[in-house]
Amino acid sequence: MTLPRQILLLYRKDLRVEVRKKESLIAMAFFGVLIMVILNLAAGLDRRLQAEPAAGVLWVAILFSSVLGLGRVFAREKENNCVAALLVSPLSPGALFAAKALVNFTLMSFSELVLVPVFFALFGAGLQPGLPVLLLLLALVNIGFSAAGTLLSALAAGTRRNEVMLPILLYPLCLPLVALAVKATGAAFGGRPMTEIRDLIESMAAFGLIYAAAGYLLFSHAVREA
Amino acid sequence: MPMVEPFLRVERLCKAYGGLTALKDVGLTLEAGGFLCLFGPNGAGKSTLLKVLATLLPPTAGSVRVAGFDLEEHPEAFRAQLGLVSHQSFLYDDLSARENLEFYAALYGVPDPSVRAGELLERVDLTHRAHSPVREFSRGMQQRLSIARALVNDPSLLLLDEPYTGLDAHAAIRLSRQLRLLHEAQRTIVMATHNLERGLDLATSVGILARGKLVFLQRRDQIDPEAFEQLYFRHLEAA
Amino acid sequence: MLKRFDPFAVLALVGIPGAAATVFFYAPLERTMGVVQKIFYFHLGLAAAAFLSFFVACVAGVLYLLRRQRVWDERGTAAVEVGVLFTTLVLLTGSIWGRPIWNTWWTWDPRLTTSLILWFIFTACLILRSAVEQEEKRAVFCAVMAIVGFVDVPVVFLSARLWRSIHPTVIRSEGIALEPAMIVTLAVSLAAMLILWRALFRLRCSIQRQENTLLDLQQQLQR
Amino acid sequence: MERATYLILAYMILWVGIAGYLTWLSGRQRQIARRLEELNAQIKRREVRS
Repeated sequence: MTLPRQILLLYRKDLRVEVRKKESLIAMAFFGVLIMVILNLAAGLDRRLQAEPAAGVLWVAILFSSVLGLGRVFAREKENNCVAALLVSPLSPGALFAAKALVNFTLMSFSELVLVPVFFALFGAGLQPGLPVLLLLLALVNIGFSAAGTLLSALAAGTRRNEVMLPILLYPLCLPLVALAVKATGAAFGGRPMTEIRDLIESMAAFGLIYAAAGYLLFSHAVREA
Repeated sequence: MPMVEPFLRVERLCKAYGGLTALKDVGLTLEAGGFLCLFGPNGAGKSTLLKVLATLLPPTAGSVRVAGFDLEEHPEAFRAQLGLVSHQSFLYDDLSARENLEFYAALYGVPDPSVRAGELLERVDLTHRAHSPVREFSRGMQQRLSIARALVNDPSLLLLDEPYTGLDAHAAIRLSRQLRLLHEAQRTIVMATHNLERGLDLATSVGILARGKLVFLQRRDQIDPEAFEQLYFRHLEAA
Repeated sequence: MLKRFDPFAVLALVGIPGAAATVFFYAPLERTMGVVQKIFYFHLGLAAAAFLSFFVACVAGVLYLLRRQRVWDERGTAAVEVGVLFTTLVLLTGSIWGRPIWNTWWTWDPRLTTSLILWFIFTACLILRSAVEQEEKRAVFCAVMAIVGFVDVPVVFLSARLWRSIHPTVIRSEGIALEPAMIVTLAVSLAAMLILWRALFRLRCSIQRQENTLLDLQQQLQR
Repeated sequence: MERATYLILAYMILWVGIAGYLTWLSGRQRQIARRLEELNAQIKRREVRS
């Protein structure tokens, strides 16, 4: 079977489980909204946030909530040790990585469908939505975060404390991505044109590319031991 | 005896974890259609041997060939021959029995996954529960489905790692019947188990592993089942 | 403790006091920063050794995954651990240097940011190490983490730069003009720190190796 | 604070850090020696028995 078909098969299987259970998506969206409400209270009830701190709030909510979904997506393969059956099959581990990363990407995108509108409702006063730029930035962060997250969730799933380990491993790696995203989104909310943040966008794309490549190459080592 | 390549040939197989040797110089052969039963206490290396045979663990030294394909030279062709059953079901709890089988059949590139899934469900007598999620199945039903799953690619070599674990008496009898049918259909089978009685009942060859070494290997028809228990413990103590 | 003395340990015992003497008695006093500038020599040496350490950890990780030899795991562990120690010291000394000079304990200078993020990544690697029991699995996981951690470095540095270029600040760490005597001192302390790193690294490797052998013996006896 | 204080503080942290690490390592080394002795005793006991 060709690589794209393998990826598609795994992707459809995971989405089917997700559509049936909806556990990850509901948890992600709920927790994300909760974080934003908490931050809204913490910022002071009638204070209006500047563009950049507001962008920070958005990314904190998205990244802290999506780590819940990332952990589940790989842990599901471990439940009845299905990952062993996948490794015995003709499937290439690279396809497994790509499929899981795509699932994570999809989950993040869907939870953002809830989180972004809620964000604008809570913090939107005085911000330019800058929708095309915002969509591009969301896509780039989703790519980078799901690529790095997929690789590390395989590591975390092999440890005794899966839920604790994943954020500990993942957030330090993603710090530069977060910093860039906050900067770029802040600029977009401030109504500045896309040309001004081209450098930032390029670096974010580089991050995604680097971790997609590293994940594709290293994933087989990680799953074999997990 | 003419010198034909036996179906399964394991030569001087070693597996070390760090400084701990889990398998030491294991060598065995099994003709096509044979049923090898491996006995041994926990930690003797049964599971490790099956994992190496299943390509889940790379051997430290030695070679394994199935139907002429070497495990390290042609892993793809080697894997295509394999079916694996363990006490873990390898099934997705949230998918139905049919969906599980269709997924694995498609993974192996079976031309018509849904037809294949239907056949297999029929064979393990689960057609009536085809659309229930696996989560709702009893342990025995899961094990039957798990065998059906291992058969999606029509493997010539079936590896069974402690398949009796967690089954009640009724389910265990059913499993034995199922395995006998598979054996009669000329599949080569390697099974690791604690259950001396059931193992002897099915096997054509019997091996005993102790401390990573294959200390005993004989054809079943040369063994007196009455005396086997004694023989088993004698070999363990000697090791 | 050590039967055979590691030549690097002996060199370090001579080299470190020597470098300290050079820093305090040979190097001239910097005009604007004064005596505090003397932190800089060892600070830079530590930073270079820490960075080298993470590089070694990454290379050891790659070699472990390719060859699966225990020795590469031992080296990887030692490199990560010594690297984290050195980065901790870099961050602390840097912060103490920054306080009187820049009037702040912390600033998001690209180099500081990079060190801080590397510290986080490799400390996470140490935590990962403590969370896995089986030796082979632990080795593979740490190798993967060390590789992805080091691969992050260019992006970290780039992002730290871009972060700053939008928010320009007056502080510049590269504006120090060095007199020849200062360069000599710098070279001496850099060499001393690298020797110290090598000695610590070898010591840590040998302890790891002994622990592994000991575990093997124990397991063989229990069988 | 006097500038020299910062200098002294920095160097103290530096040497205390490295000394602390060395102490910790020597602790591990001692533990290895202790476990090695235990193993030796264990082996001797086995030899006596057999």
